[in-house]
Amino acid sequence: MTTNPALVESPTVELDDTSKWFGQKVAVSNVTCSFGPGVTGLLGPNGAGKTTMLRMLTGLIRPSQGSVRVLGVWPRTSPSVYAEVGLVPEEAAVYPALTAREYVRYAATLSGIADVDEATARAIDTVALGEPADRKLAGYSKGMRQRAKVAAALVSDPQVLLLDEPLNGTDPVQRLHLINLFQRLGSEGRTVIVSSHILDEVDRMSDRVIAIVDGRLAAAGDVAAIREAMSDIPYRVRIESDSTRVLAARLLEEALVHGVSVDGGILHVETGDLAALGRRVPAVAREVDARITSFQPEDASLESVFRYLVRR
Amino acid sequence: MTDKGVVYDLGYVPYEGERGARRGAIATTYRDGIFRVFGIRRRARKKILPWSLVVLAILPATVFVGFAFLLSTFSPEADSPFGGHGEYFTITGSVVLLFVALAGPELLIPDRREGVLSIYSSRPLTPDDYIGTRAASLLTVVAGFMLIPQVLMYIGFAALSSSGFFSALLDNADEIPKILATSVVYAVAIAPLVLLISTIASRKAAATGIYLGVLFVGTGLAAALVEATSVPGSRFAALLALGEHADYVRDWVFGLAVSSDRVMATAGFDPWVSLAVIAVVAVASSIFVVWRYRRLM
Amino acid sequence: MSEAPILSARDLGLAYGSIVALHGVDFDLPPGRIGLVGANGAGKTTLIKILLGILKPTLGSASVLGFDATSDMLDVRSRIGYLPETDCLPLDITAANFVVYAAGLAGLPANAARQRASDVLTLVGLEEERFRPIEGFSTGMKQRTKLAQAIVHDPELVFLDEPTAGLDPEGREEMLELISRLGGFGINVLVSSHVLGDIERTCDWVLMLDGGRVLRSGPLSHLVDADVVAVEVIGDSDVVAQHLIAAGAAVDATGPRLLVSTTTDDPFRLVRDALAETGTGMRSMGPKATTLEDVFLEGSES
Amino acid sequence: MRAAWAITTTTIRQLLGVRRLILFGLAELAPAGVLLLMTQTLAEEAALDRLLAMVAALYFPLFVPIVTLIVAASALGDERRDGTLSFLVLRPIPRSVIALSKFGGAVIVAAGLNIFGALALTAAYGIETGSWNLVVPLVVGGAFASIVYASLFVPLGFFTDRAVLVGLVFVFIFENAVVSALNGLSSLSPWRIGMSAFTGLAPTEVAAELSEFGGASLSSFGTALFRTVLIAALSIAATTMVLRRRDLT
Repeated sequence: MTTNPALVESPTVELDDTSKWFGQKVAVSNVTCSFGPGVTGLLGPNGAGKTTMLRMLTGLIRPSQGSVRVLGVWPRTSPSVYAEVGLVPEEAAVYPALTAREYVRYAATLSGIADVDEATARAIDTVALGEPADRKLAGYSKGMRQRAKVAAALVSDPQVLLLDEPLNGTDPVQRLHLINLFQRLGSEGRTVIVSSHILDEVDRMSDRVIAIVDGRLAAAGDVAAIREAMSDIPYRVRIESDSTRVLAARLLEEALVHGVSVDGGILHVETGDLAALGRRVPAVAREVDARITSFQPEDASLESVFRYLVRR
Repeated sequence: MTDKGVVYDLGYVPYEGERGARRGAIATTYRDGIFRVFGIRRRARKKILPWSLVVLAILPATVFVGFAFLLSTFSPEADSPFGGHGEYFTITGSVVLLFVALAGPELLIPDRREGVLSIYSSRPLTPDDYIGTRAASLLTVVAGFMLIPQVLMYIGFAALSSSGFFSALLDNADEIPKILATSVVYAVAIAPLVLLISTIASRKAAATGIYLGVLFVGTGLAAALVEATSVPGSRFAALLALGEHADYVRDWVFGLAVSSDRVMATAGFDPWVSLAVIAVVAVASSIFVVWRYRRLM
Repeated sequence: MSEAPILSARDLGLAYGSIVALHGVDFDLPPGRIGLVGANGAGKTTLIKILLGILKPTLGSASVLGFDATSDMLDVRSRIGYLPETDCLPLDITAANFVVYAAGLAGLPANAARQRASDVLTLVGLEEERFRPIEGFSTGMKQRTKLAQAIVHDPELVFLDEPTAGLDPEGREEMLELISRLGGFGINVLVSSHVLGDIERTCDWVLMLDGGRVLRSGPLSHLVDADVVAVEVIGDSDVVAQHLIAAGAAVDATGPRLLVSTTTDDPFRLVRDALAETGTGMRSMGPKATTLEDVFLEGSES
Repeated sequence: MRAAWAITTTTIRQLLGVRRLILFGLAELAPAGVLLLMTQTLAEEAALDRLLAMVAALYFPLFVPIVTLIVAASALGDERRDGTLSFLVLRPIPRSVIALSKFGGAVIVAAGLNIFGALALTAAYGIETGSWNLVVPLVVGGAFASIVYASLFVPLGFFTDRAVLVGLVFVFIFENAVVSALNGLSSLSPWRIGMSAFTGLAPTEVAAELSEFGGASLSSFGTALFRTVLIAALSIAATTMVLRRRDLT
C-alpha cells in the first residue's frame, strides 16, 4: 500500500480536499494533508496560500470547500478544542497596555487553566523572558514580543501548536533557544506546525515538511525523500581533492555518474543517486589514491529543494 | 584582447559625475517641499484642495483688474470696487491660512510617520538643514500667496491708470513697502505655529483640526472672555486671539479703520502688542521645533 | 591588513543616562563585506547610528572612510548609503520617483539622479513595479526599494540593517546574491543581521558585539579547523567509528555524524579508507567548520 | 465565568488608557463648564431652562454619542486591527460570552464617562439652585443612551476601520437631521431613548419644559428601558453571529 507522505498515521490535524477563495482569487485549492506528533515545517513563497492554510487550520477562516479537523473536531463549531490549541500569529498581536506577565496570564485565564499563576510562571520561564516580564509590551523589541507570544501559546500546555514566523526579529541566542524548545515540544508528542521563511532553521527544527506553491500542495514528506522524488533534477556534489583530474576520469567510468566538471581544484559531479555516489567515492578515491578533503552535496538542502519546487 | 567584439557588464556603472552633497540635498528637499504641498507627482486627489485655494487667492485680483479695465473703457468716472492693497489681505490672509493648515502637516507628518527621517539622517543634511528647508518651502508658498495677487493688481491698475503706466508705478510706490511688510507679518504669524502643531500631532487631519481650532475657536473664546468683564484681567485673554493679530497689524500699517469686533481693539491693546505676540509665538514655536527635530534625527 | 580600514573605532563609548550602550569599543575593519552580529541590546544599532553621525559618542571616536563620524558627519554621509531595518519609504509616491528623490538627496543633479535611479531599480529587480505607488508594495519589493535608495548615488560604503527581514526564501536568495555582488561594484558593505547563515554566505569579515563590547573582529575564513574531519556516515556509523579508533584516530560521534581527529596520520585519508573498507558511504564530509553560531554562543556565554 | 470577567476588565484597560481618561474626563466637564459660563452671561434666565438647554442641545445629542462612539468603536475594532482577535477567539469560550464581555467592557467605560459628565452637569445646577432631584434621572438617561449607542458602535467597529467616521455621519445626519424631520423614526434614535428615560424619571414639569426643546417626541421610561434592553440584546446576538460565521482575519 503506497503510503501518501502528505498523510500521517495518527493525525491530530487533518485537511481533506480543502479550498479557499476570496472572490475570484483562489488562495488554496484542493489541499489534502495531515499533521501528527513532531515538528512539521509548512513552507511556501509569499502569497502561496500558507497563511490562509494556517488560518483555516485554526478555524479563524472557514474553508470554501472541504473540511478541517483538529483533534477530530471542527474548531469553528466546537470551540472547546481550543484548550488544546496554541497559536503564535505573525502579526504584532499583543496588547500594548499589558505587561508580558499579564498577557500570558490573560491567555491562561481564557484557556480555562485551573492554576493560572503556576502556568504563567512556568510558561515565562520556558521562554526565558526573565526580568522584562513585568514591563509593558508596548516597549518590547520584536524579539522579546515573539517570546511573549510563544509563552502565551504554551501556557495552556496545548497538544497542537501553530507557529507563524515564530523566530521573526529574534537574535541568534533567542533563536537557538526557541529552536531547541520547539524540537523538545515536538519530541514530547505534541503536533508543532512551523511556518517560516528561514529554511535552514526549519530544516533543523522539523523532520517533515509540507510545501505549498500557488495554493496547491507542491511536496510533502522529509527533505531527502522529496529531493529524491525530483528524479528529473540530478544531484550536484562538490568534491575537493588533491588529484581532481585523475579522480574525475575514474568517476566517469561509474554508471551512476551523469557528468563531471572540473573547476581548478574543485570537482562538480552530477548523479541520479546521492547515496550511491556517497558509497562509491571513498572506494574509487582509495583506488586512485586521491585524497578527498571535502564532499558536499550542493543542492540537497531544503533551500535547494524549495528553489526547484518554486521554479517547476 | 580581441578588438572585434566586447560584452559590456550591464550590471553596474559607477558614478563619476558631479556631487552637490549638502547644497544639492537641501535644494532637493526644498523642491520636494513645494511639490508636496501642491500635490505634484502625487495622485490627482491630492491636487484638488491646494490648487482650488490658489484659484481662490488669485481670482478676486483678476476680477478687480478686469473690472477696472471694463470701467476705464465704458464709464471712467465710476469708482472701482477695489478697496486698496491693504483690504485685499483679508482675502489672501484667510485663504493662505487654510492652505497652510493643510501644507504644514503635509510637510512634516508623513516623513515622521513613515520613518523617512531615517533616510534623511543618512544623507548630507543636518537636522537643522532639514527643518529649515521645510520651513523655507512653506514660507515660499505663503509669500507666493501674499505677493502674486498684489503684484498682479499693482501692475494691472498701473497699466489702466490714466496718468500712464510708468508714472503710475512710481506714484503708488509708497504702497510697496507696506505690502512687503504686511506679507512678512502674515507669514511670521501663521507659518511657525502650524509647524509647531505639525511637530506635535501624529496625524495630518488632527494637526489641521487643532491648528484651525486654535486660530478660530481660540479667537472666539478670547472674544467671549474679554466680554466677561466681571472676571479680573479678562482683557488679557485678547492675546489668545491668534487669528486676528496679523489683521490688526495690517489695519495699522495701511491705516484702515479698525472694525468694532476686533478683539485686541476692544481689549484696548495697541497694534504693536499684536506684533509682539506674533513674534513671541513665532520664536517659541521655532525653538521647540528645532529642538524636537534635533532629537528625532 | 594591506589597505586602509574603511571603519575604525578608538575606545568608543556611549551611555544613555545610566544605560551603557557601548563601552571601550576598538576595531579596524578592512574593505569588503563585513558582518555585524550581536544579541538584542548588544549595541549594533547604537554603533550604526554613531557611524551615521546620528548619535554623538560620550567617549572615544569612530571614523568612516577616513572621516571622523561626528565632526565630519556631512563628508561621511555623502559617501555612504543606509538601508534601515524599520519602515522608511513614503507610501504615496512611486518607487521610481522616490529613488530619484533619494539620489537628489545625495546631491546628484536631476539628470544623473533620473538615470541612476532607473539603472539601480532594474538592478534590484523592480523593472515593472517601479512606476506603482509604494503603498501597494509587498515586503520584498519594499526591501528592494530600500536597497535601491541606499546604492543609487554609488556610495563607497553601505550600511544594511536586517536586509532580509520579512522576505520569503526566493526574496532572501536574491537579496543575499545582490549583497554579494555589491563588492564587485566597488561598494563596501556593513551588514547587520540576526540570521548568522546570511552573514556566513555574504561576508568575509565579522564584527561581533556583546553587551556593548567587541567580542570578536576577524576574518570569517579561518573559522575552519583543518585537522579535524566532520563526516556524516550512510550505513552503520558505529562500525566506521570502531575502524577509525582501531587506526589510532580520536572519534567523537553524535548519531551518524563523526568528528575524526588524529595527531599522527592524515585524518582525511583515514576516513576515506575506513569508509571504503567497511563498505559504508558518506552523505557529506569536510574539515570541521565552526559555524558563526558556535563562535557566537561560546563567546556570549562567557 | 472567570474568562468573561478577564475579557471585560482587559477591554476596560484597553479602552481607557491614562491619556484617554484625562482627555475624556476634561471633555465631560465641558458641558458643566459651559453651563457655568452661561450663568455668568445669561443670569436672568431661569436655572432650569439653562440646564435643560444644555441637556437637550449638548449633552444628549452631542457629548454622549461622540464619547460612546470613540470608545465603543475601538472595543472590537482595535482587536481586529492589532491582530489580537485570534488571541481572543481561539479560546474554549462560547462566542456569545466573548461578545457579551466585549460589549460589557465598552458599556462600562462609555456609560462611566457619560455618567461622570451627567454628575458634573447636575452638580453645577445643584450648587446654584440647591435642588438635586435631577441627578439620578440624568445619570440613568446618560447610561441608557450610552448602552444603546454602544450596541450600534461595537459591531460597527468590527466591520469598518472608519467606524468613527460612519458613526459621526449616523449621529449628525440620521439622528439630528432626519429624525427631527420625520418624528416617526425617533424610537430608533439612541439619544432620544436616553432623554425619554431622563424625562420619565424627572419631575413632571421638567417633561413639559423639554417638550419645547426640539420637539422630540419622547416615550415613557418603561418603553425606553424596553428599547434599551432589546437593542443591547440584538447587538450582542449580532456580534456573536459575526464571531461564529465570518472569517476573522
